[in-house]
Amino acid sequence: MDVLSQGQGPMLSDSSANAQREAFRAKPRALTDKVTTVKEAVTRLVHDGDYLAIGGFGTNRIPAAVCHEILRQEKKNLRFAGHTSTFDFQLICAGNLLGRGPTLAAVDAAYIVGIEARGLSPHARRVMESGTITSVEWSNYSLAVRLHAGAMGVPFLPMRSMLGTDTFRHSAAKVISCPFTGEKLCAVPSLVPDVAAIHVHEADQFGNCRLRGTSVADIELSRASKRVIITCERLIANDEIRREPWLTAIPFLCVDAVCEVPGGSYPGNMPGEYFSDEDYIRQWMAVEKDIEKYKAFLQEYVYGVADFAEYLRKSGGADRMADLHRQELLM
Amino acid sequence: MDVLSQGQGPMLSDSSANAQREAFRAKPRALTDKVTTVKEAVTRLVHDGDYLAIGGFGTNRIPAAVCHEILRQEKKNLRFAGHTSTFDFQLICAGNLLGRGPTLAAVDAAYIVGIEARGLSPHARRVMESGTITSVEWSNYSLAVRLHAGAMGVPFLPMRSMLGTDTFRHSAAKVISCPFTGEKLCAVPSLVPDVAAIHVHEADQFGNCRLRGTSVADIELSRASKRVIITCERLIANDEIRREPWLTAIPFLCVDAVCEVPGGSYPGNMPGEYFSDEDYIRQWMAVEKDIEKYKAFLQEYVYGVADFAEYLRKSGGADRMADLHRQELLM
Amino acid sequence: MSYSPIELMICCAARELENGRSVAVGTGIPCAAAMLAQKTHAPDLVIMFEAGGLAPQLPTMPISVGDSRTFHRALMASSMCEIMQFAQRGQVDFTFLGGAQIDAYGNLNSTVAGDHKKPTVRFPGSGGANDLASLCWRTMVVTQQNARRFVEKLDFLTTPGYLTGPGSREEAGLPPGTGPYRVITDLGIYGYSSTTCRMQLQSLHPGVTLDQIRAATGFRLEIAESVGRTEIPTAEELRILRDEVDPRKYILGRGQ
Amino acid sequence: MSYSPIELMICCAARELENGRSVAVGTGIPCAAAMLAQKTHAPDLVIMFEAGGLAPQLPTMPISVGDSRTFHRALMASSMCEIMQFAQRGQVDFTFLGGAQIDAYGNLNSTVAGDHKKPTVRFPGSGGANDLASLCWRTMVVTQQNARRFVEKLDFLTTPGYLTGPGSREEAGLPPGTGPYRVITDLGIYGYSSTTCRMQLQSLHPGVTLDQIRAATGFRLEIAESVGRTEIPTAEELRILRDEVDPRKYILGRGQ
Repeated sequence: MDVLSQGQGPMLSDSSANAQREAFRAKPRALTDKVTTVKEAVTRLVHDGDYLAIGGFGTNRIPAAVCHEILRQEKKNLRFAGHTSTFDFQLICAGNLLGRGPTLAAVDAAYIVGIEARGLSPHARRVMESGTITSVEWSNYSLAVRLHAGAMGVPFLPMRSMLGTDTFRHSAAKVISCPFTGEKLCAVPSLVPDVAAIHVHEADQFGNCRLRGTSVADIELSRASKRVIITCERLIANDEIRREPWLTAIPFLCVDAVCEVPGGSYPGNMPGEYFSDEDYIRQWMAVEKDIEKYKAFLQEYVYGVADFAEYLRKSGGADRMADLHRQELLM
Repeated sequence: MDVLSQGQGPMLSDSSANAQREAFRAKPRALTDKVTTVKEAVTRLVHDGDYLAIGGFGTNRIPAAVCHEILRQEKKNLRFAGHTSTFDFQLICAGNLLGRGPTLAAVDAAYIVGIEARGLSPHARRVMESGTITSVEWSNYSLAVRLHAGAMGVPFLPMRSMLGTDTFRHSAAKVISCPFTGEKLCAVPSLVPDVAAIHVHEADQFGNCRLRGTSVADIELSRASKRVIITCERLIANDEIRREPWLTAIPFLCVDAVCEVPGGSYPGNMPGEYFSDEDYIRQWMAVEKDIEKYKAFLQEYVYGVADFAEYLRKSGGADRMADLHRQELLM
Repeated sequence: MSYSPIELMICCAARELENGRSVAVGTGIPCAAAMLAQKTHAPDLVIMFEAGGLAPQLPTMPISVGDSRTFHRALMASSMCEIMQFAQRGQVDFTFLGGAQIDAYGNLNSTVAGDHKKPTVRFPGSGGANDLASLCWRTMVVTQQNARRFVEKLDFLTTPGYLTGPGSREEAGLPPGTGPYRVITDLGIYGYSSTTCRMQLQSLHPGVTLDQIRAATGFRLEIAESVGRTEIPTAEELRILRDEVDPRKYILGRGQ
Repeated sequence: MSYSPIELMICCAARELENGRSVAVGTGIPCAAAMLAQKTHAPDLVIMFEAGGLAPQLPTMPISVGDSRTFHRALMASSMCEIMQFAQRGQVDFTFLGGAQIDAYGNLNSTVAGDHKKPTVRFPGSGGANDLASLCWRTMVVTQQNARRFVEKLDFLTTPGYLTGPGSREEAGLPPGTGPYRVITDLGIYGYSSTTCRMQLQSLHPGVTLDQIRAATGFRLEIAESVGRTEIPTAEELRILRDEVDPRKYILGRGQ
């Protein structure tokens, strides 16, 4: 097909639809109990060099426990989908330049380093300004469309942004013209992550999931990824899923592991459950400024704890969560 | 863009994304009360020569009242999206070869004429075998993908079926190769209907809609269409929509008219409300066999009644609906 | 224990479905076969309907591919795009199709008899058949067999089988590794030759002769090295079929 | 009644928003402006957030574009694709953006300072900015103005304004009729020349001189025929802003 122009950024993943079909052909179909620990799920499903994608929206409905476990297990040289990625990217970056990992090797960057209005993460800046990370530029929607292509099982999709900018020139997108109307379009390749982690409100033991609030790009992400780790606020009975099947947001066929992690989005917001812990996020950004202080902080709260539950206890525990619950409910 | 081969069927609608943008720019944004009668909605929103699409799945969650009103108002020369179209297509065909209309001029045909396992509609056959209708062939998924392109606001999307068949040769699709992987793909043009009618369970006065059960292609259809008529089993308060906004399937921005039509899918099935009236559907197919009998039948039940409520009363009324409700609940 | 031709076809179809696989079905015989398979050797068979129903607990035979039964106590009531995307991604193993005509390569016609512009019979068209036969890994056809249906040349190629033979699906751009797998009729069970991609007789139903088969086939039929005899339905299969799958004889009644 | 520069910028931004239109906003000043507009002249303004929130009744200022406030009592809590598709179809009238650098054509840099491979500062990147500036009808920028921010040449063109001038958006393939509309700073209000597509001063804030403006602009600035004086915030605007929109001074506090 006629390509009018193309970005000079490298492709960080394979967009072959036929190769994707072979990978998805092997995904199990049966209703098997997928409940496990985050530790076991990350050991089994996240490998050095994998392409990783994280669900939610940076400080909202994020699978923080999986990010912590990836650091604890010192996974190496991951490629990362930097889609609406704020605190989650900050966590992944903690595995670089601090004597471990490197956890991060390359990033498809739509939104990284920034923590929205809160400012830039000092350590994420350090990592991205070190010249050690391959960065390919995209926009939030173009990465969502790339995941949508993966969800559809097609190798590319057309869209209408990115055109005419350095964002395009530093991406791996191409300009094509519509075979029907001649309109110029930005063609983006499918994104099929090796592994995705998504935090939801409720899941049954087979991986059928429900969520409340915005889904961001998690519907597309859950379909597009070769392996999917679900963390949930609470497990529910399969019967509850069957009672109103139109509420299922992610079906069991997409899911490889289900981990019950109450408070699993902390310090991020979980709709209807708890608001984001803004004081804590500020403190984290402050401690990042000094590398030695940050190392010690990570040692105490991430590397030095057994699991996310212990981390939550050390970070304010039940009282803190109760307060964030009141904040969430505007009380 | 390089086209490897293309179907010989005509395009029944315009796929220009820029033209679509101009049409959608003019769609109202404000929260205005859109509650009206089916008669007024069809008078205002369905015009001779329009491209029409009907939601639901043939005998399930169909906006039957809108189809009846289109016949009563003797709309002419409509182009039609024959997507999973069974009893709804049968209704539209009643406007052809019977001394009125012709209602139908051309059809993008994925599934028409058949009433699934029940057999073929005698009159729909008559119409489609008369040589008076332009028929362009598609598959159910390719029409859904065309609506999805319209919903996305792009002029085409790639997919992997239709290839190598007469269905493709009698379509308006084109074969392209992926600009990233070289894989051959079927490119289908966006479908942007002039007007769509969709039946849902609940809608508020502004057109925010909820539905239960499968959505078929109605999410895509509601976004892709220039004008949308909603019929609903019952109106609900806007406050109820705001209580759980993640349940909204179709938002007010897509909707031009809201009509409360209890039993509005009859004789089709409405999930959780009433099952399909199989005896009635069989009778309809039987009476179609004889043109004169069919004319008289339509005169009595469609042209001769004021609205859908009168039609329901004449067709068994409350007792029939109560029985179908019990069937739906497997009682 | 006596059985009808339709009961035999349903049992043969059910036996082809493997446990822990997914199948996209329509109403009628395919759905009955999937239900029977679930209640016998394939309890973990995942049933999908193109209208959006995923893994329902079917309380009765659905009448429409989109009716309430197709998502009764399902794990998801989704959309056509959702189900077709599962197929396009490679997560649907089997599908069942029918048609007015089938040729030696398993291509199907469900669009017209005669000329497309002014057909002698207008059939429904592809529906989801072209998509499912293009995207699912293995396509099975269940149909009555006679020379008007098993033809040398289709009036219209609605749905792809092996098209014109070896390599032609891949040449057309269809996903590699997909294609026709079985044809189950009232006379026998067929596969496809790995070398020619033509339909190949694998098993004769009880009492059926090769001459009967040839008389009911409008194209040159290949015959497998060793043609077997179809196992008749077991008493258990018939009991489940009659008492649990289709007690109202919605499907089983048709043969009579 | 005294007011802060931020309060003035919010009021100016709010006044640009028309009733019965839709606007895609982020957190901070744009969100405050949209809330103020709703509570004054534009009750029917439809607010959208790229994470999926559609038409919420904002109880407080959201902190994140994806937090619970962005779909509090909303009409739909959808997805990024849903919101961006509204924009791509042409149903989003306004959007508000910021950036580390802006040039005369309204192009924005929010990706890097210095070289992309080894930047002196790595900023977040496009986020949804490139998409919204490409797809919404009118793009507005609200930012502090100084010569380091208003530059002749961007280090990186993250988000499209008028690119290189008249016709270049269309030439690139961006939807016709879209593009930069207003820039609102702490010094003045700017539009764009219909002939050159370059930024054009339209209104000076109270007490600001043309020399101050020029000193704070790194590119040749066009000046409208008749440059106006910005209306100061009314007591009513300030009351609503302080008491209803941002009582916690989450935004209003920043200036101090």
